[in-house]
Amino acid sequence: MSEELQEALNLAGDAVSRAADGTVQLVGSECGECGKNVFPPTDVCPQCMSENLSSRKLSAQGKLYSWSVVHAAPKGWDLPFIAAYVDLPEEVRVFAHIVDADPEALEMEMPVEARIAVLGSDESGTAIESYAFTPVTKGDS
Amino acid sequence: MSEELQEALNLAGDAVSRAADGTVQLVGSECGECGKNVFPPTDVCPQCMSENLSSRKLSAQGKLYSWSVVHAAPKGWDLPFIAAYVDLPEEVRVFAHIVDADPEALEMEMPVEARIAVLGSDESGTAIESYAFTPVTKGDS
Amino acid sequence: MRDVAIVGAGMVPFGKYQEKTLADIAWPAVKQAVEDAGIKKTDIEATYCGTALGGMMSGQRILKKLGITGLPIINIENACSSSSTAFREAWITVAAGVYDAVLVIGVEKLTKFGGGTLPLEKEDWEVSHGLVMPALYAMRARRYMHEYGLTENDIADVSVKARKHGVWNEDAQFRKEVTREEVLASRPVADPLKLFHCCPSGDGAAAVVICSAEKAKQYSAEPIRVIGSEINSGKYMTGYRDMTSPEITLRGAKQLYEEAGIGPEDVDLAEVHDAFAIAELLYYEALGFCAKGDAAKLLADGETSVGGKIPVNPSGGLLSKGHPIGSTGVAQIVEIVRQLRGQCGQRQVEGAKVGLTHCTGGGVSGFDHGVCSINLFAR
Amino acid sequence: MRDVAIVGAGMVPFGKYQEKTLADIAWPAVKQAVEDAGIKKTDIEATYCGTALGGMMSGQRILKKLGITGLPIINIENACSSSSTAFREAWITVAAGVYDAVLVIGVEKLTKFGGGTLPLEKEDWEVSHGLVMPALYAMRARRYMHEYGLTENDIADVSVKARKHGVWNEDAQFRKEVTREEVLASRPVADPLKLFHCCPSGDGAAAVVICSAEKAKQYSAEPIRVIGSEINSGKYMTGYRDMTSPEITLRGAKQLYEEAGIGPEDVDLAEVHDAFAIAELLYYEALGFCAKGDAAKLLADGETSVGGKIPVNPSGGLLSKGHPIGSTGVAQIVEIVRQLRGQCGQRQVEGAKVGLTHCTGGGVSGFDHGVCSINLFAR
Ligand SMILES: [Zn+2]
Ligand SMILES: [Zn+2]
Repeated sequence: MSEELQEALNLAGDAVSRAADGTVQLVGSECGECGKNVFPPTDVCPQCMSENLSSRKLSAQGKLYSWSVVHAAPKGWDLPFIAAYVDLPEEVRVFAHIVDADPEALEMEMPVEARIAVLGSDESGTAIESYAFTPVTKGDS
Repeated sequence: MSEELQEALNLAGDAVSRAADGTVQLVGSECGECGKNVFPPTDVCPQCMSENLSSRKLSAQGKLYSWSVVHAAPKGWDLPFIAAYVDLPEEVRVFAHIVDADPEALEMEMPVEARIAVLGSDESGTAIESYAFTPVTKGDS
Repeated sequence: MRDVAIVGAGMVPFGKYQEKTLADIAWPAVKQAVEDAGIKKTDIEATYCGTALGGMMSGQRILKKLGITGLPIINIENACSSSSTAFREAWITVAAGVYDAVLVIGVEKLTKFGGGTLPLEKEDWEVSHGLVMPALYAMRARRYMHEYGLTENDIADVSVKARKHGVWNEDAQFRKEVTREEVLASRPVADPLKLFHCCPSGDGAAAVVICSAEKAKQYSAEPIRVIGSEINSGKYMTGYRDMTSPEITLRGAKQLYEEAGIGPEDVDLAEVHDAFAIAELLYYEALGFCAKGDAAKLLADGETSVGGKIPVNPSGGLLSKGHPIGSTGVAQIVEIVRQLRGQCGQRQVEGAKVGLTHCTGGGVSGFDHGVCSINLFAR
Repeated sequence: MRDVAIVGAGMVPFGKYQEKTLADIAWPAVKQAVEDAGIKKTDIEATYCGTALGGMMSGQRILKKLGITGLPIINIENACSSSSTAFREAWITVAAGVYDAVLVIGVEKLTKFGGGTLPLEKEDWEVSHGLVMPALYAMRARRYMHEYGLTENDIADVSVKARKHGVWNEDAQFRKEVTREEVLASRPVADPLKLFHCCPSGDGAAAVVICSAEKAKQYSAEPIRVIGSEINSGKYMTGYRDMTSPEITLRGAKQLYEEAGIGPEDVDLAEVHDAFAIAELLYYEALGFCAKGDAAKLLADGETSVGGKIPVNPSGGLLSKGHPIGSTGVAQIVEIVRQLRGQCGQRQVEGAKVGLTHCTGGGVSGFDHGVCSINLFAR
């Protein structure tokens, strides 16, 4: 089918990495001078202004800080969607969609795991995908 | 033909008046307090801040202050067009297109006369019209 | 720095004026402020015009209508705090003795975008991933509910109070009361926030004339003194942060109270940035009107209603008066001026001597807010 | 008012950076200015960011990249004079003693509009009837040609000089000379103006750090003093006016020279707003570098080229350096700072002691220009 052949638009660019085993990790920057971690990747450190930064893969799992089921948003997003902030162990908080989840079953601080998901589509119908998180099911964690 | 039936989009709104004999006059505002004339029409006087303004028909003829043949403009305008400033006797200077004129034959201070002209078309192909001026030919003035 | 006072105030009713230009929406507010001040237009030495999305040189386009030109006209953008920032900049110039009399305008025409949520900056990472302002406030609300036991009823009651106040304000966009049940039954926007938890989109303008306190008496019988003016940007934080605690408002309020030499207990009324109902509760605490976690109780006890200890948003606030974003900061100041003069009829806060305005805005990833401005006024 | 000095300056080469965000275009300029000043970022007390079309809270979006946040960030819009206005506002705060050290940014990303003439405000009457900036300048040119006998060759020679200077400026968008014949043979834009008479569209950023003259020495070995700073809006004129005479520049220059206590004869070099070639000629006269009608002769005699009596736009000017509109005002100041420090290599104006910047902009019906800002600097 043509839909499968059509490549999705990736919103995250080089801010996400997908391993051969399917593991998805967000990619940020780590400052070579002061050690600060930043997401998304940047060319300059917001702590010490150094440009000595390297790519840094972040943990695939984090904890849910808060969320909202969003019913109104600009065109293109699949509605409703779950917007959330996820805290990664590297002292980084990430805004992300929560996918494959029952909103009623979400809990504060629950473990969530990164994956790639389709979040909407552009005007020409091309799928828009990016990183997202999903609750870790028992046995996974 | 459908093109004739389609009504043109009038940019000038109530800033232009067309008499039964075809005479076109620009319409401005005259301040009932201080007598100032303003074009286009306004609800408040820029001289004395009075809101006691009335509609004021301006002279159909004016003098050409300067002009330029414009070759680059946002979509919608028929290119090239002649942009100009025209001085009306009521102490009002008006920006307008000059139509039905050979650019080479234009002269500073030459008399020009108001008319309605099609200046371009919108995205759906509807004609855009407004006031414009044209050189007064000998015998007219 | 010299003492500064407000000598004239004006605004147009907030609403939808799609068929009018920005300049035509705004000039009546400016004329009203200038006439209220009784100042000659040639005595105005500079103008600061706040607008977020009004387009290039909004101030010039407005002021040419009234012929107030040939003076410095400075256009200021700071999202929802655009005109409160403009006020702060104007205040600096008068306090510092650069000018004696300055005009401040707030203006916005949101109907030009044709409705829906406010257009945010697409280059922002979170916006590019779907963050909208209601969702941001909704996540604050959910976390606050989790940590402090706030209920959906509590949040709805903010809207109920706002609408009640708005009924009494001729300049408000909404002038009809709503019940808690109606709020909770309104269309979901970003769970737990419903439509009636969100300020409406619209157009509007407001203006004030300020001058040195020394010269104020020559223009106005009742000049309102500016006893403190503060502005800040948020601190960029890439890591964990407490989203139940608006750091920029907390920091700004602390700084302002110190500068003005008064405390929250001295404030008689406040206009705060209730763009979404949950926000007003967070700001009760951040501005020191109650302790952390006690906001819902303060509201339930009626203390923030007109007639209470510290009426908040007697104008109806953003929820009821409306929020044409660049106009809001100055419109808040107009309300405080009218309250301190005792001109507010049914919504009058009796005996009000000190008023506060609080305006904060902007969705930029990593900031609590991009900007916050707080002012204190006294009669 | 206290004396104020510039202690740090930075800019990025102007050009096309469509793939970069506004913040990523700008932060290197800011970092360069901060490092040039040798100031700790925590010593910066406020930031004024000028942009015309950068979008909401551009300053916050830029400064979070460098972690310069939690301070007042004021975004200023004034069309082509956005960042020169930002500079003026920053100068007021330091001169008045409100702050000791302030950062000023100018930034613009015009490539986001995909080329063509600059998007003007559609609510403006003349714009709604098809006025574009090249046509406005073209009409000034034609009238000036009529009244003073200026020729098309004279106008072309402005571009030739600008391109010659630009070759020597690593930050310029155009670094290739053109001949008079090439200018005249370039594509017609708005008769008599051709493509090479018009500044290019593009992106860019520039920044300076200013502080009180008293504190300047602790940051910079060569602080550049601000000896005058002036801003004005145009006078709204609905009737006849002399379009060969830029009233706002004339009025502003007169006022500034008086305030600074010097005259045009004391100025060693100037960066003026040559958005279109004809403009530079009008400004020679308005700024007092020659008498009315003598601009073409001043240019032809080489007096406004590097090596002449009063070099104008040694940077290449808007015509060659580029004109990302909100960046221009601060970029002009960066050039003057570098010239007064003697850092300009082949384009260095030898022995320069006093420099002037002039930035004016905006197409609003009835104004010569919406805004104009002029500054004087000295070493
Ligand atoms: Zn670092
Ligand atoms: Zn009048």
